[in-house]
Formats: sequence, C-alpha cells, structure tokens
Amino acid sequence: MYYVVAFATLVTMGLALIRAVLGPTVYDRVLSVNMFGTKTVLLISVIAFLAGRPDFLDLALAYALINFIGVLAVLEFFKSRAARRLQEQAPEDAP
Amino acid sequence: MELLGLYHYWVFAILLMIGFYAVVAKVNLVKKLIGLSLFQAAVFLLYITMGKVSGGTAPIFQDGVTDAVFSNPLPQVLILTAIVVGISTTALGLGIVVRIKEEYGTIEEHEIQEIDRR
Amino acid sequence: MQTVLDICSWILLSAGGAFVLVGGIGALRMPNLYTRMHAASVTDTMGAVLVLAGIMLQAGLTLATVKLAAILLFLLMTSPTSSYALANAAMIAGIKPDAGRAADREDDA
Amino acid sequence: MTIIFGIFLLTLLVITAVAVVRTANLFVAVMLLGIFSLLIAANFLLLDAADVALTEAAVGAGISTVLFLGALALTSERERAATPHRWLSLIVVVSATLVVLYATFDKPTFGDPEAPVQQHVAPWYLEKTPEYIDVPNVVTAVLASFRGYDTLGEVFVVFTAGIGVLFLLSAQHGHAARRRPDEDGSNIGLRDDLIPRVVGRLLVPFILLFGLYVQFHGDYGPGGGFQAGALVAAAFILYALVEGEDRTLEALPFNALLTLMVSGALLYGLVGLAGIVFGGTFLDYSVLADDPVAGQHLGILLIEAGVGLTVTGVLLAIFHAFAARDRF
Repeated sequence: MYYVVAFATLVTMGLALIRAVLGPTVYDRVLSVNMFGTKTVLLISVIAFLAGRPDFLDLALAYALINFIGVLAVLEFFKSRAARRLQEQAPEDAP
Repeated sequence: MELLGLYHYWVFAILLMIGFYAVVAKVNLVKKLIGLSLFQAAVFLLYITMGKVSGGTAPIFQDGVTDAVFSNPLPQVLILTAIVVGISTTALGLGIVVRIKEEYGTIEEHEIQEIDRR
Repeated sequence: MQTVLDICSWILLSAGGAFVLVGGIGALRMPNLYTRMHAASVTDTMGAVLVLAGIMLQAGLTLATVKLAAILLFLLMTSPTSSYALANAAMIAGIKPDAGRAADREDDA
Repeated sequence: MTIIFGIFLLTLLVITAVAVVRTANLFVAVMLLGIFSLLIAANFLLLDAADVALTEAAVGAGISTVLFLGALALTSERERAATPHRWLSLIVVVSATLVVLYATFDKPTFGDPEAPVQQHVAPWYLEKTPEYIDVPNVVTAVLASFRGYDTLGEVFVVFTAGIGVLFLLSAQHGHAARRRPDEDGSNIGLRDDLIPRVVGRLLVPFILLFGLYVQFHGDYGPGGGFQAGALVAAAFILYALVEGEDRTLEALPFNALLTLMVSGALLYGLVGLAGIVFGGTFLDYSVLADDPVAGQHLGILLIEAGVGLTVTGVLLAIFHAFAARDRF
C-alpha cells in the first residue's frame, strides 16, 4: 500500500519540477521548491517504512524542521532588496 | 533490468559533464560555482552508487536482525565528510567572488580580464 | 484487528495520495501564482496529514509514531508560514492577485 | 520496485541540472539548486546511505541556499553576458561525455555484491566493528575510529576554509564594511513580520534539540558531528533571519564562534595526542580507558563533539561574514 503513496508523491514531484522549470515568475519557482520539500518529507517517510527502517524518519524530521529556512531567506532577500531600491531612489526624489 | 544496470553511472556521467559545461563555458563567476557544485554532486552520486549492494540496507546494525546484507560503509564515510567540506569550499569561492565584485565592479569573466589588461 | 487497521491505512494512504496528486496537478495547471499557491497548500496540509496518519496506524505505538507525529506537527506549522512568506514576498514585488493570467510576468521582478 | 523510484528520481535530477545551467537568472538557478539537493538526498536514501542523506538535508535545505542568496545580494542576480564560444564548449563537453559514458561500460552492474569495491576493506569493517568498537552505526565507527586520520584532515579543511572566508570578507572589518543596524533597516531580518517571527522563534529550540539528538545518537542511528554541526548552525541562521543579525550576535558573539572553531579542531587533535600519551598511537582510542571498547566509545564521543563544534563555528562564521558585508 505504501507504493500507492510513493507513486503519487513521485508524480507530484515531477509536476512540481515542471512548474519550477516553466516558471514564469521567480515566485512560482520558490513555490515549487517549497512543495518539493514537503513531498520529499512524505517520500522519505514512506521509503523508511518500505525499507523497514523506521530510524530513517530522522531524515524526514530534519527536512520538516529546516526546510522553510530557505523560503524565509527568500523573503528576507526580497525585503532587503526592496529597502535598498527605496534608498537608492530617495536621494533623487529629494529636492 | 539488465539494460538499466548502468543507468546510475550514465546519470553520473551526464551530471558531471553538465557541471563541467557550466564551469568552462559560462562567464559568470557565481554560475561557475553553481556548476562546480553540480560537478561535486555527480561525484558524490558515483561513490554512493558504487557502495550499494542489491537487497542491502544501510550499514547500521539493528537489534534482533542478524541476517541483514549491508551496503558498503566506506564510500558513505568519504562522501559524508565531503559534503560539509564542499559547502565550506563553495563558501570560500563565493567569498572570493564577492571580493572580486567589490574590487572590479563586475563578476563577468571577460569584463574582469578587460579591466586587468588596461 | 490487524485487518481493520490495514483497511483504515489503505483508505487514509489512498486518500492522501489522491490529495497529493490533485494538488500537484493544480500547481501545474492553475492560471496564476496565487491560485497555484492555493493548490500547492492542499498537498502540504490534507495530503501530509492523511499520508502520515496512514503510516502511523501501521507503525503502532512505537517511537516511529512519535517521530511521525512530530514531523506532522512541524509540517503543519512551517508550510502555512512559508506560504505566507512567499505570498508576502510576491506582494512586495508587486504581483497583483488578479484572476486569470493577467498577473503573470516573466522573471525580472 | 525501489530501483524504478531511483531511476525516476535520477531522471528528474538530470532535468533539474540542465535547467540550472540553462537559466540566466541566478536567483532561479539557486532555487533549482535547492530542488537538486532535495532530489539527490532522496537518491542517497534509496542507495542505503542514510547518513549521507542526513548530511545533505542539513546542509542543502537551508545553509547553502542562504549562502548563495547572501552572495547574490552582494553581487548581481543575472548573468549579463551570453555564453561565448558556446558551440566549441558544447563540442568539447559532448566528446568528454562520450568518453566517460564509454568508461561506464566497464563498471560492474548496479548493486553487484561481487564488485571489486565490495571485496576490499568494507567486509572487514562490517565484521570487526561489533568486536572492536561495538557501536551499531558502522558509518560512525569507520568515520571516527578506523579512518580517524581522514576525518581529522577533513575537519582541518573545513577549518581552513572558514579562516579563508574570514580573511577575505573581513578586510575592512569594524568600520566601513560593517553596517549599523538602524542605518538602512536591512539587517533587522524579518523582525516586522509577525507570523514568520513567531513560528521561527518557536522552531529554533526544537532544531537545537534535534541537533543535539543527532550529535549524540550518531552511534546508534544516522547522525554524527557533521550533521549536528550543520543543524545547529541552521538553527542560529533561522534566528538571524527572523530576529536580525545583531540579536544573533548578542546571543552567540563572533568571538565565541571563533572559539568554537578553534576548540573543536583542537579537541580532535588533543584526543589524538592523548592516545600517544597513554601509550598507544595517534588517534588510537583503545588506551583512553581500562576497557578498549569503552575507550573507543569515549574517543568517538569526544572527536564527534570536536567535529560538531568546528562545523557549527565555521558555518556560522561564514554566514555572519557574508551578512555583515556592505551591499551594493
């Protein structure tokens, strides 16, 4: 029965990858990275039970904990870039 | 299945050469470093693939299981350390790129060479 | 007893797999960024909950179940947060939540 | 069946790699590199390398994305120039690919237990680990004890790379390069975003706890100093993202990071020397306690701690060095 889930997860990973390659905006790519992360957590949990090695769940736990650091870094990146652009424009706007 | 017995090695070869292409052909220094990490990942994949034994499992003994077949632990040890070394050296490369950007104002290879020629 | 558990797992895992698949198709086919995010979050919540619950039933009362519960808890905390962060970043960059494809632009944000 | 999963994942890996190289937007390339890392970790798991997959997870999921984004913020986000001599490079690369592909036909079939690589020292490690070292995780035993010299070298490479980054990026340390926190508001992180801030703060202690678990459970399951160091560094990087650089540096000052880097490497070296002092050879832990197996346990515990300290210190020092740089 794990094969059903593993198969669905793999197909979804493929779909997310197509979305990541097609884009069109950068945010679509971030979205698919994020989605890929959760799919990897599910896939690893399923593989751990398929292989009969529940200690592999540590790996899924690691991904569940630190996957969103990447997305937060992206948000911080865009915010500080927006702030920098505002600052660059400010001297020109001043009379 | 016989036909696909070498598939992992083919993927290794292709990934290696994709990384190689990025290193030799691209002029952007950050892109070169990204290519280098692809190249690195391909080598990791080669090592881990070689250590796999059919029907084997991860080389961690389990209580009450005595007849398990284990994959080769040695490539895993080498690659485990290599991943952390890889990120440190990539960071060193990125540090050099940042300094180049600060001194030359660009990270495109041909522009840097032009500035050097002057 | 084991049969009942197996049947429950089957139902949960299949439903979870279906949600994951539907979310994946949605993320590919929806017309703009915000609707795609909506589809993708289905896989992060419903899909993950059902799949992990199905595995938990099979694992029984072991350490593995505790780990699975922890994974589920952290996933339920982090994936809405990352969706929020992403939507926020997109809004800052000026992508408007219009219906249809009008909001799509090529990468240059 | 799992071999089919592997083949599917490897195919996705190649597609991702091609997309990484083709895109001219470096930000997109970094995002795709994140997907690449997730895929290769899943592949490692399918190839029975749980420890390696955990390392890739700890490093690839957060730290490498953060580092690349930090470098992009300091340089530029786009490749400006088109690739020159594209066809020449392609011809060279394709012919090299054909050579490497030709070489793969001499490889033993995937998973062949009779392959030469399986005949050398690996069976000896698997057979002797219960007797000499008595830890369930053979990878940890080989890493820390049988091949302790090798790991010592790797730790010093990491250490040297960290020093190199600090030399490069703290050239004008102190005044010009270091931004003041309230100057442009760009290094307060996400302090104004309530939701990421609350969730991030909530997760930091759990990541630290999990890092400690990975550090000390490494003898029994996947884990060890390298993974734990990366996880702890990831926790502090998360704190820096949601609370700002300055508060992270208050919690763990830069000098403390330097101390961590040095003391970890030093601890490793000293454990090796202790072997000589107690009458054994360099990095021979058997003499550290009355019982050789207990000595091995003690030695592995200490050097894994050293590895963890150095990796945490180096990764965090690198992160701060990038974050403290003046942006263009």
